[in-house]
Amino acid sequence: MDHISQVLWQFLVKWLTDFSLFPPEASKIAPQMDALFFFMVLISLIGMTVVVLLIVGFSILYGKKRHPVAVQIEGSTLLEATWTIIPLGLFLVIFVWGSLIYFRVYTPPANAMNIYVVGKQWMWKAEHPGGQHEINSLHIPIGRPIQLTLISQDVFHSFSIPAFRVKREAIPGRYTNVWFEATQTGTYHLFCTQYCGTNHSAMIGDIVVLSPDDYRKWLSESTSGMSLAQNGERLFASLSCNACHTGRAGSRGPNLAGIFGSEIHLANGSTAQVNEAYLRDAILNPSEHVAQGYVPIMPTYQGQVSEDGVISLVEYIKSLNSNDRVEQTLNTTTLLPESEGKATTDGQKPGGANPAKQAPASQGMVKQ
Amino acid sequence: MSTDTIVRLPDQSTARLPKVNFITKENGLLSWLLTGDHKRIATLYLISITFFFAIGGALAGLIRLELLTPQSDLMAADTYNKVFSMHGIIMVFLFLVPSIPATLGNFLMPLMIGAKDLALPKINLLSWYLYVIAGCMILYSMMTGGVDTGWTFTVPLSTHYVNTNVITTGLAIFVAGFSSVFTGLNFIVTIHKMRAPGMTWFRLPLFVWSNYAASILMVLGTPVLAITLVLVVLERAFGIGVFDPAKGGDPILFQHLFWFYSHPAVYIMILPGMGVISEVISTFSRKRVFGYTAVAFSSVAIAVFAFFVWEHHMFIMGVSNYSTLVFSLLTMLVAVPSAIKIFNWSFTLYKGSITFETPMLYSFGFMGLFTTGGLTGVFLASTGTDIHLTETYFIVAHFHFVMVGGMLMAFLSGIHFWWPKWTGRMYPEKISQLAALITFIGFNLTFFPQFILGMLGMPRRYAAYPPEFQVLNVFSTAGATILGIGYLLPILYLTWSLKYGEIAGDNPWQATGLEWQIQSPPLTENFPEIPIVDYEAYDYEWLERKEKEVTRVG
Amino acid sequence: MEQQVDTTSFAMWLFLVTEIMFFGGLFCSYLIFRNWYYPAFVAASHQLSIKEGTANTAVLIVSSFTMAMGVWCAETRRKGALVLCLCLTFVLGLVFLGIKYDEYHEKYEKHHVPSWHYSTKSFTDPASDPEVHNAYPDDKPLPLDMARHTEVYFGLYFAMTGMHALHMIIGISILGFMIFRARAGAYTNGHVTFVNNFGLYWHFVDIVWIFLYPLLYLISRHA
Amino acid sequence: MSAHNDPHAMQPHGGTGHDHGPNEQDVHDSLNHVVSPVIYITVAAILLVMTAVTAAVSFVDLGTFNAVVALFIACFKASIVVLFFMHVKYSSKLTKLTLFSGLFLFCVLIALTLSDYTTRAWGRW
Repeated sequence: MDHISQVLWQFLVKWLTDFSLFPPEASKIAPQMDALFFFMVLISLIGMTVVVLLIVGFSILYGKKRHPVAVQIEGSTLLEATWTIIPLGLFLVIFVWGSLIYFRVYTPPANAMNIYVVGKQWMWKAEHPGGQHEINSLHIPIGRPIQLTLISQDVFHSFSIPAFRVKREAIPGRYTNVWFEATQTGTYHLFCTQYCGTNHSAMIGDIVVLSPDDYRKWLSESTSGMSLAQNGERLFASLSCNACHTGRAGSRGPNLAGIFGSEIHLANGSTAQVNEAYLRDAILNPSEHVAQGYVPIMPTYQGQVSEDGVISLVEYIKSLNSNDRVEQTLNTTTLLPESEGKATTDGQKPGGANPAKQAPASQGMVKQ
Repeated sequence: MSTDTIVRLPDQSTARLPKVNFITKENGLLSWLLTGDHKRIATLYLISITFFFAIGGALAGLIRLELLTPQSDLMAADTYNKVFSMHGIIMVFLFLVPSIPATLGNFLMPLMIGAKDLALPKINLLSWYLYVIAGCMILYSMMTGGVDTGWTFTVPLSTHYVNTNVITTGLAIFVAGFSSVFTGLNFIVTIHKMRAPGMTWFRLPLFVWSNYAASILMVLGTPVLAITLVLVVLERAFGIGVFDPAKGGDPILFQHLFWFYSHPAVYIMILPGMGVISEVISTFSRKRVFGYTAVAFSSVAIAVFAFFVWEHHMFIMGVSNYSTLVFSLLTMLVAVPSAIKIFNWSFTLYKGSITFETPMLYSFGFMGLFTTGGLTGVFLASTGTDIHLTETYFIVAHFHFVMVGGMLMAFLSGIHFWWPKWTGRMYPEKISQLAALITFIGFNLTFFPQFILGMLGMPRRYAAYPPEFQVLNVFSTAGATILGIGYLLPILYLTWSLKYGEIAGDNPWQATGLEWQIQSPPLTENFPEIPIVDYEAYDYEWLERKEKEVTRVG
Repeated sequence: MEQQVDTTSFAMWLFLVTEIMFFGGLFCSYLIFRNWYYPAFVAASHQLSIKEGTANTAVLIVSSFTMAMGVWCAETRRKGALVLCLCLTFVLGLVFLGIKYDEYHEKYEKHHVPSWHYSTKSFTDPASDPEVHNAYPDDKPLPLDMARHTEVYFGLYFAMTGMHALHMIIGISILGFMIFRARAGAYTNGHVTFVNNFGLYWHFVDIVWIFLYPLLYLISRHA
Repeated sequence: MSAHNDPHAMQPHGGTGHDHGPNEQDVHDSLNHVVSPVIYITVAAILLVMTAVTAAVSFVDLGTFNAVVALFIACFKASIVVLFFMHVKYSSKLTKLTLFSGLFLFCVLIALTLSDYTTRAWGRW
């Protein structure tokens, strides 16, 4: 008996100390989503109450003892119409409300800071523009819109942050996006919610929301020495991309300066918005994305560049905001990659080590 | 007999089971295995489905036991994955889809419409054999290493990243799909072609209507699942590249094709259950179903709309934002016919003369749980909240409320309701009422905490979870234990009643359906002569007149 | 008064509706990839022999005709003619499969079977494939990324024609069984249901091919 | 889906009389309309001609209309096979409705799947 009561006692203590009924609301979207959630809870409670009242009430009123002979009733068009139209109306309200939130969650604002997340069996790898990498955790500043660009290297994964009420699948072969703006510092759960194989339940991590100062500190402490764009620049040169994309008139490949965020005309007559997904696709399947006036001579880099490499290339192309920048790449290709001093970008963003300086450049591009 | 029951049994001292009935007509195993009689095939189905339900239920027990603690200590993660995959596959394809249509539907369809058998008895038997073959293949794959893809077979996980028995299981489901197609096809033909004279469409019992609607879904939806699984098997075995992103294929296409069937499939599961509820509620409140035509057409409306909503399983998978608008809206629309049904059943009680036998208790359970399940479905149909709630325990709780709370309650309700017709003997009333109560309590304790877990963000299919979720999981496991008892009881006392149950007589419930106007258990040919139907469905006054005539003549 | 549709023929129609949906999934996939990878689909379809494809279409149409005649013979109780029609259908079915085998074999030899040492050489370097290159001299070499997508085309080609061929094989097996029964006079005594229903199945398989032929073989043949 | 639209089946005595047990009825189940071989020959001839036409047209450059024409001819061929070889022209409304429901759902599958693919903002479409 003693033994059992001890177990029970432990359980009770645990229950009281480590028990939650509602997740924290730690992002801007969370209260909005919870408002709809509680609206639906309210509707459900009312609906349930009505149904239960009807069943219980009729059961008491018309039990066989009290009401021995049933009265046959065919139906009532008015009642039928009532319980068709009222639920329909409520559902339509919920539909509109829900869709507004959905579009908000999946339409990142232009000034969002972009972080890449690569999912693979069974870990999450986050790549910050400044070159910081982290596994199964994500450090973000409070009060700034963060856009995640997700991709998977193998199977479907799903990046879920319950405290932020956001979730997006990372699927192989294509970028997906989600954004959020944290409103409370702290550490929150990160889950993979799409079943992805044996260690699915180990594909979890922490979302660490930091104050701006702490975030700056974290950025400088965890730098890998090279920003994504710098990494991409090396790759750009080593893959000889700059042999064609010279940025000069008459070159074999289109000029990449300022291309990000613009709308370009393709050889097949369509137009395309240049975003991360487009750039990724154009690197891996170039023949489907030939710019107008160019011939499809670009080889595919599928199988030659890893997803991390593609991300670096995309970040590099994003950072190209002027022709000077392209020319510089050409001149420095033979140099060692650690030529950080050449970065001409403006250091809008306060503090941080050199690599982090690339990030503001890319944001400037997004605004265009 | 007290006044609070409608049960009217023959005098037990003199009553005997009819000497000649479909069970005693022929003897020997072969006479069962080669039978064309829909009632015998239904019995075969009932036995095999109960068998697979027991296996699926045992696996569910293992899942709940594993989740008692946050660590994956009872099983390793890969074992856990195999267990929940098998639980899903067995429960969905071998229990929920065939459960009511293949057992109660098979048994009752010809009886209710006044026919001697289904239109295609041999196809009916073939469909059972296909079911058994599929079941054996699944058991085989389970015993030779199992499969760990989940019942959804998500590509590219199932095609490239697991090394378990995906092909065997996929083909097994393909075969089970054919079994389901043949059952549905048989029902549609039977309902169109075999109705007794005078049995017009609007005199059909609502059970027939809802099975008709479910059959349409089976016939039109299942082949898409079949081709999807064929493509998965081809992808896995030969690498044809259609679903392989590395070759330019599209894994999202798999999701489209898979859910094109698998969403309507949930209506295949629930519609026949709704039919049972209509019959039971009407009988135990001695009243015609309120708004018969509305209930009948809402079944058909569900069947039609069921095909327009599948993308709501993919809202967070990177599908076009604009198409989610279409699918979310259509999903809202499909919720309306279900709401209509619930209110119509509630109002059937109005001014009725209600008694509370076991089938009625299960039906009340169905209405409560299905309403909860249905309303939480709206949380998931609304795209905004779907983002947070999908792929968590919220969705697990939602579909268990609909499938287990709804369908399984309806199945048990139906089994109890037609048990006297099927076997000629009554089940023990008191203990079965207790079992209904236990099931209801156990069910709520098991699955209600999972809504909260889902809102907290606990992902589904996790062998291990963060410790703050433990309390609710302990509740859930405790509930599952009670639920297990709730399911074990009927199996025991129904088996007991086969020998010791009271003799039921032709019509213990004083019900109006054609099936109640013949002996129980019925003759092999059902009706000694083809009945001529001259009364509306659920016409209790007709029944009284008829009984008066009988007593007068007698 | 309208003739009552016979029960089993209604069941057969329902079964054919399931078949529509079965192939529907394949056609849906085809449509999506054709729009994504149109150049790959054009180049890959040039690899198919239009002669063999057209011949097969003709063979199937004639076999459908002989099957229809078979149903007529059964209805008008002409036993000898029925057996003849069934045998002709049987043979034409085998001819179709024979031609199909030849096509498959060619794909195998050219390494155009997905995953089985799949080679994109014919597309990246058309001159290496003189036979097709001479027929379509204007075909430009595909860039490697697009050439790789031809594997999806051939994946679909094998899935679609393979499923169709499977239906043919099942049909031919049933035909063989029917020829035996017909010789014993089983269908010329008024019991035409089986022949009639089999006819529906056979025509359905023919219709599937009627769509497969333009979709797979006739993508932009003009060079 | 088809039930309430089918006036024939709704007749009070629809599906009555002799149709209990398909075996009894086989003896007189031959179709009402025995289509004459002349029609079969005509249809087969049209089918063969259309096959030649569709093959020939594919060698003419019509731009996107190549696909349209090819599919139109295929639909035409399929229609006459269905109408004459499969006797749908002479069949009951129930058969027509069954066929129609299958085709309708096929269109739903295509149309709603494409509603995703055509509106994805990924550039390919």
